[in-house]
Amino acid sequence: MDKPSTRQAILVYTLLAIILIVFMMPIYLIVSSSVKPSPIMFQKPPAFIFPVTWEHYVDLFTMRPFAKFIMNSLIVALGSTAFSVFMGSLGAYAISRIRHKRINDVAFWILSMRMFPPIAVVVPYYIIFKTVGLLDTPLALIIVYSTANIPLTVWLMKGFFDEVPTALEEAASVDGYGLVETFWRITLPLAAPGLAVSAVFCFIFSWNEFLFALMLTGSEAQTATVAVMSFWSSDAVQWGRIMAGSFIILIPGVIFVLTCQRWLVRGLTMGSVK
Amino acid sequence: ANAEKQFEGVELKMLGIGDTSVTRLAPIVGEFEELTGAKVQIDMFPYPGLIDKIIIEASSDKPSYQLLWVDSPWVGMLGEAGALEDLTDLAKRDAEEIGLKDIVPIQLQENTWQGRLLAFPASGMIWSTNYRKDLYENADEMANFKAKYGYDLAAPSTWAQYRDQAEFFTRKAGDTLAGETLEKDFYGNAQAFSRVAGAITHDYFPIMRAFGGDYWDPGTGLCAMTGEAHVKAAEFMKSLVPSNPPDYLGLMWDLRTGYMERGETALSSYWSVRTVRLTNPAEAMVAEKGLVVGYAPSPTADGAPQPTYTGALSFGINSKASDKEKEAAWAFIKWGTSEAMMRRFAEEGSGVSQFRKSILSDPDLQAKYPYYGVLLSAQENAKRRIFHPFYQDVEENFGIELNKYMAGETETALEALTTACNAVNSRLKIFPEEMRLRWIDDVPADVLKD
Amino acid sequence: MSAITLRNVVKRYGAVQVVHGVDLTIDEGEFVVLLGPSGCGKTTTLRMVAGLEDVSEGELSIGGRVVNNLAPKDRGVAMVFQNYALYPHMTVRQNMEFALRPMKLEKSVVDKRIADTAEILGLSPLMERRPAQLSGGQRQRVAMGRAMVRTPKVFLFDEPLSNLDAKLRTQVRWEIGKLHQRLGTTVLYVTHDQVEAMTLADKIVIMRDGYVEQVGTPEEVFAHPKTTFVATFIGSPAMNMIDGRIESGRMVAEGISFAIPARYHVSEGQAVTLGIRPSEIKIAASDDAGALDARVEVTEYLGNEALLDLRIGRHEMVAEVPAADRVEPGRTIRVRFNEAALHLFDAQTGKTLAL
Amino acid sequence: MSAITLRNVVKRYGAVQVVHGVDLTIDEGEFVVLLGPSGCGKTTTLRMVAGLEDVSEGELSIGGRVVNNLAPKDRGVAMVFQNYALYPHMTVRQNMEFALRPMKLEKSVVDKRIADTAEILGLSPLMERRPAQLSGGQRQRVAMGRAMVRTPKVFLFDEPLSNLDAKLRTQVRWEIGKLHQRLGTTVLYVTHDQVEAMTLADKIVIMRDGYVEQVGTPEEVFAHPKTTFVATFIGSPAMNMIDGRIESGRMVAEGISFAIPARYHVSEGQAVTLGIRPSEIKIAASDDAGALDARVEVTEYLGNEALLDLRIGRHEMVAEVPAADRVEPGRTIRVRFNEAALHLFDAQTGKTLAL
Amino acid sequence: MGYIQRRNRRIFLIFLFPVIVALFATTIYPMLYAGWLSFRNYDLAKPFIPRVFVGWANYAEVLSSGPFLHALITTFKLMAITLSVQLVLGVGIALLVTQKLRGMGLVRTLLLIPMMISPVIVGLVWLFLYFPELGYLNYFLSLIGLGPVSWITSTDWALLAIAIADIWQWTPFVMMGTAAALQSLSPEPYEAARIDGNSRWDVFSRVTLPQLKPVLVSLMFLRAIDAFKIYDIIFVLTKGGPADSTEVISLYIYRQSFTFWRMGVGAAASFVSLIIISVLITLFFKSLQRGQASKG
Ligand SMILES: Nc1ncnc2c1ncn2[C@@H]1O[C@H](COP(=O)(O)OP(=O)(O)OP(=O)(O)O)[C@@H](O)[C@H]1O
Ligand SMILES: Nc1ncnc2c1ncn2[C@@H]1O[C@H](COP(=O)(O)OP(=O)(O)OP(=O)(O)O)[C@@H](O)[C@H]1O
Ligand SMILES: [Mg+2]
Ligand SMILES: [Mg+2]
Repeated sequence: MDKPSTRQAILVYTLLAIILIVFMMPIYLIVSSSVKPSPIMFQKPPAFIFPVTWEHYVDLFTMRPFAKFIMNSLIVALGSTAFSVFMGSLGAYAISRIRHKRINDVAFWILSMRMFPPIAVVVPYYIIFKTVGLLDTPLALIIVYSTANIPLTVWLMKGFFDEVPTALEEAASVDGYGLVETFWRITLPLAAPGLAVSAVFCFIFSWNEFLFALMLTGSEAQTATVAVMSFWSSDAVQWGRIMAGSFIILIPGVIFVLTCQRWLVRGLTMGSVK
Repeated sequence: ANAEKQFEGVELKMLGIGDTSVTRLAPIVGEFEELTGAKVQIDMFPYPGLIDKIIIEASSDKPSYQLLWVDSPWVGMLGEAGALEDLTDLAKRDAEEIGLKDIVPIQLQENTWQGRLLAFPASGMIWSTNYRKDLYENADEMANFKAKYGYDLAAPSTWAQYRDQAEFFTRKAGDTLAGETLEKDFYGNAQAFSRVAGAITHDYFPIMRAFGGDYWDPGTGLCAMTGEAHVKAAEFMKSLVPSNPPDYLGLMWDLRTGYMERGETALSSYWSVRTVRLTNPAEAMVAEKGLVVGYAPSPTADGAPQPTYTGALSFGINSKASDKEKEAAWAFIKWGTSEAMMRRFAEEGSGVSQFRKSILSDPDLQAKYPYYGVLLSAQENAKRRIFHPFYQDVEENFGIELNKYMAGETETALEALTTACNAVNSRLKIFPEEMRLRWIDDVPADVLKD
Repeated sequence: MSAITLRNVVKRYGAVQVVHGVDLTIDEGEFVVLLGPSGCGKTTTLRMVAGLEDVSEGELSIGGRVVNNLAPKDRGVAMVFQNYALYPHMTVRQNMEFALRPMKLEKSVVDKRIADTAEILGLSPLMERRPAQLSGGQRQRVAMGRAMVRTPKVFLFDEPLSNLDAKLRTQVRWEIGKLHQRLGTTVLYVTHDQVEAMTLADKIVIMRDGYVEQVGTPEEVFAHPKTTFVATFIGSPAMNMIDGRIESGRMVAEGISFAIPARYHVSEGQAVTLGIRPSEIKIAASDDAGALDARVEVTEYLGNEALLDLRIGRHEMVAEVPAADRVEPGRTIRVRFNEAALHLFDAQTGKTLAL
Repeated sequence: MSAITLRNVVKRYGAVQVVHGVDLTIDEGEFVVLLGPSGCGKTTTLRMVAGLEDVSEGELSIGGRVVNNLAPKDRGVAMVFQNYALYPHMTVRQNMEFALRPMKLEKSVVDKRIADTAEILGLSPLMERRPAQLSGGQRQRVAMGRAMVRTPKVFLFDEPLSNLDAKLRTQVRWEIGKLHQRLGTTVLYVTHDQVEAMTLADKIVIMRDGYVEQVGTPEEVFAHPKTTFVATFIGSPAMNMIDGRIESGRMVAEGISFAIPARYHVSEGQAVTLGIRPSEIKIAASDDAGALDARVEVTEYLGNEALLDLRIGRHEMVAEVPAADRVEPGRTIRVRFNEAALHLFDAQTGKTLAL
Repeated sequence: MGYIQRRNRRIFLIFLFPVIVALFATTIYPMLYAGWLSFRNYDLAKPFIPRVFVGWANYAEVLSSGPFLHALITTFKLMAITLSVQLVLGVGIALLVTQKLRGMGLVRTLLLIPMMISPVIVGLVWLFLYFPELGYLNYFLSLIGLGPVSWITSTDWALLAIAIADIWQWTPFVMMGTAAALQSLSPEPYEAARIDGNSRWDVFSRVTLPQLKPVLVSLMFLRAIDAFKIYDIIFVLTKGGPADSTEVISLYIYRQSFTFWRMGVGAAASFVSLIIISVLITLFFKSLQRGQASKG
């Protein structure tokens, strides 16, 4: 794939400009609506220059303990990410290394945990968490999200582990290292891009999830997504506040994209080529 | 002061919504704690999914929430499930304090199940008609209307008039309206035809009731909405389609009220919880533009006064809460719905939808909120809404079937109504008739008896 | 105590047997090279010694102790892998340190050992680089360094040079040789490159299809190959082979006949294979009576030498001659085989007929 | 019409100049090898000929036509890439077919061409395999086949053998040679392996750091290197080099002195470098008066030959001797340099002093 | 037992076993509960209804019910649209952003943002755009003389509107994976094709695409699993309407379980859909892989 000629470059840039406009328009909408006064929210033609108001953000934080909800989201997302990436890596490593005819069945079973419609298990989870007193705690969400995140991590990480040459592990074992130490000091560090990719996906999923967060939390562990949605009431949708909240919720994702783009891109193919 | 803090140490949590009935209260619960020592925490959730949470909460033995926000039609379901504490005795005991007599009676009836008061109104609703008074008083329009329909243009008192006027005011961009050329289409009316959360049924049921229909067969307790009146009502509703905005199939409550709030429709009937917005320039452009909105009771079939259609957004107490918590919760409800509090909300600004006679009839407030008069008078003769344990089945099935009918996917109204009724009946039939009959019996509220 | 003994060692993968009862003794301090074509089982054998593969049958001992079920880390061996297996996320120093950690030595001892090894291998200026920042030869040396710091009793090498280019290969080969001389450790070295085998080995083990074909010093396997396989495998260009038959005490192949050197035992009429190395085919004077006519088909100039593709009667052979003596393709010359350097094998079994 | 001419061709990447004004003429049908160490600009030069890189300066013509601005597909060249560049998801046949598609030939013609090429390269039984199912040598042949089916005027090869093991390399080298003889196509061939260069080339172009160092036949560059670079680059083991000075008409280096062959032009007191190939250092009789004392430091047995690391006075040198004549390390022998084969270079410029 | 065999066993015990236990522990109760529910007449909202064992009745109802089949078909329709468009668009954009031009890194980064947004918020944003009358989308369309389109309020458009939102969110995922794969392709075959003179289309369809196939299959695999469960976007945008035009499996299950409170029917539908998706996905991808293997 060689360097395009000027004419091709112009074509590429034009197409990309169109694509960017289309793909970024909703994002722009979130940002602009979050600082637009309510009465002109839907004004047409849309005002590109308007008196910027911070009232939606102020409302967001004064009408709800939004800061606390963000913290909850963070705790839940980080907790589930850490647990899932840890567990998922272990499982993926085993599936990558064990040579056994049933290992694919195990892998499929793990993956199928992600295929079950979440709606069907909301009530059982509610009951069990209520029974053990975990309802409305971040731990409940961490557990539930992990059941979806672990399979994803296993799927992604397996590809990465497949790429780590076994010779390195063998070298370590000849040098005097046991199984766990070899995994911890050699294999895992080398699959670091995979960890990053898995972590990003787990985080994003946990951070964004709505259904379980709605059902399994109250004021204590409510997450930011639910809080934002709560501006959708029986008689009105508070667009300004929703957009302000959406923008805040968007930030970690964007930070991740900006910082991990390279790893994400690399990780995804490595993981999925297999 | 110490003696007053009788609920010191009690913690109450309310499973609530992010709605005016709650949001005005949430920031000032500290005042209640000041008074009583009870800590109150209101969790606000989106309306979609809230009932799911309440049911799940109600189905578990150890409550997480002592206070439940209740949309009045849920009362039957929650009541039959035993989820809500009977407030009758408490209300009777504190009748004086809460000004029981001051509350529009239908609002109390609205919150009863089998005569028991299960929730206390925090926002009282009525279905009423809003119209562009400035258009109705425009000389040209009046003359044209008279010429075309043979009677004077005024807020519709019958559905037939409603349709005439809707049809009359439906204009295309470029047409003239009240002497001005329209830049965009103008709609005669804006009705919600969306199936989401049964919105279409909220528009259909008042019409159906006005046409003389009823939900249930009084003999069997089964769904009876396949009669002539029901079909006519559905057909009538469909006849409004041409004067509705083109997106009628997806018009949810807020979208529909939006047309009125922006002054883009001549007529729109809806719940009074949003009527208040028409008086607030910050929320509704119609007020900002200086257009005048008129308020009228919902039309009837024959123009004679007829029972209208009510609703309430209320607070209930989880029946599984401890006695102490229940007492505290009751104290909170009293505090949060007291006349003083409601007046405070009304004076503060847009306020919640009021349900106290003293407030609705207050001349100062009536001046501020011109629709108070209609709200008050309409409720005097009102009849409560559907309150059945299978309320959600009705709303959902009819929502979908009517929506399909309006979309043209179902040929006839009868077919749509029959499908919906059958779906409801298939679930009801397994119950003994005696039980079904009890469910449809609107026993007068105990608290209203002396 | 670092002699290695394999007694009837067998390796099976499922139903497939890839190493068939290998018997081998490696003395302490010996440099043994496992040589053989691709897929013959060299790596498998080495990995069994390292403990990276289980021994299916037979007995493997190191320093007199049976190690069949011992974990690799407990065998006291160090291994240099084909593609180095350096830890890419660690610097050179960390790679070496990592190999020493399990020994739980004092920091000062660790540092000294690493410094010494780095010095020997000329790695001192590279200690803070990562493998990706090193050239192939440098990586090779790091891999050796990582094995050396542990001062193991046994060194195992699996084709350590196969990824290097020719020049580097020569250089690193020298270093390995010198290192062995200096440390005197037992070495088991796998390769399929015979130059490496010849220059490094005290003893060469030639394997073929999971069997040991011949064990001997480089001179032995070069000068006295026990089988046609060894004969053609060792030496480049490969030994010329001619099928023939013993007739009246001479070896006769279509159009050619030779006297049989005394060291061979043949019987009349036996089908034999005759082998002659290209360098033992000499250009003869045109009037040499005992010489043969050979037509030069292709000439390859190599600088010092040249290779001539010859057609002698119906046989195609290669001769290696000094570059100065090379002739144009198409010409016919006379050549003479150095009869003292002839090899004779049984045509059926491929075994040497030497006594 | 497939001669290639480079006239003062320059290649710059941004500010960095990697090819500095190369002048080169390749006659029709000639086999020219670009030889040089890694990074010297061989690939860059080749790619400019192919049209895969723009020429920064100078003129490039093929068959008399300036092609500087011609697209690769219009140059009538075919290229065999270092790692073959086969389409991994296509069978051998599809790989060839794909190369022919742009010609829009009739199906029958395509089939015939492919069958013929496959026949020549011995690929016929492999036509339905994919690259992953082929050995290195087979892949190599497919890559050539893909180039050949197009019957190009010019063949370009970029280190086509560098991924092969020694044995295969020899074999494929032969095939390339034969192929060239058969087709008579112009070939430009890049390598850093001198054996390939020596055996294949009609003409060798030795490059260094983006400059052409010498152009000549294999014999010329081996026997008459124009610079010390060429002298040490060609030949293995490398030529021994000694720094010295001209004193009284002789070349003197610490402890050694030689007469200067007549073909060199020197001036008194000039600093010179003397070169002698390892094979030109011969073991002399112990009573040979003109010989030098040499201590054998290391001996490497190679089968036919052996390499001796010698210390002669303060000089370290390598000698290549017949294996039979090898001596144990540690012994001191006497050696004699073949004075006729001495090379003399100016110590400053590194240029030969030959007239 | 040899050391390596022991080691294998230890890998299982130390690495796989805890994961299996953890997943089992966290899912077994909900799964069993859902399984138990699926054989029961269980109305969560109406405890007075006897919660009796009904055998396979719930499954029978699900499998014979028009709405379920309708939802299944709608789900597949939606999957077909979204997956195919995401594939085409994702690959197309990937081809653009992997050109060797300035600023491509930034473009790639920007294009990834939609993927990071919560699906409910994606729903909200698109609701904002699709709004009848209010929405900006129709306004923009009117600028170029199109529309208005009743995006989420007409049975003709609603499913497409859902699809567009989903495509907007997940095309970046396909784009990202494809771009990475493109960059890892070795450049030589392309140079060979340039010398041979193959046309761009030839090179793309016969060289690039086949090599991308494994990656694309894998990306589509992940997408298919999630697309089958699509819920949030529809929950926000249309709740299954208008009429039943966007009623997918998840919404059917939701309605059964949380509107009609027929938890048993909802659970049965969940298991039916789990079986359908896992069978279909395995069959589809196995056949793809087999296709590849048989050629290989
Ligand atoms: N895990 C395995 N399962 C089945 N057969 C195997 C396995 N590993 C190796 N083999 C087979 O065992 C034989 C010997 O393999 P080994 O790796 O020891 O060869 P080698 O002599 O090292 O070859 P090379 O020079 O190519 O490295 C080969 O035929 C190989 O195919
Ligand atoms: N795109 C580029 N940008 C900058 N420098 C480059 C580029 N490509 C090659 N070079 C430099 O140009 C010089 C010549 O490179 P070239 O690939 O022609 O070497 P080569 O002789 O083929 O070497 P090798 O034997 O390693 O293949 C090298 O120093 C290399 O670093
Ligand atoms: Mg091997
Ligand atoms: Mg190169």
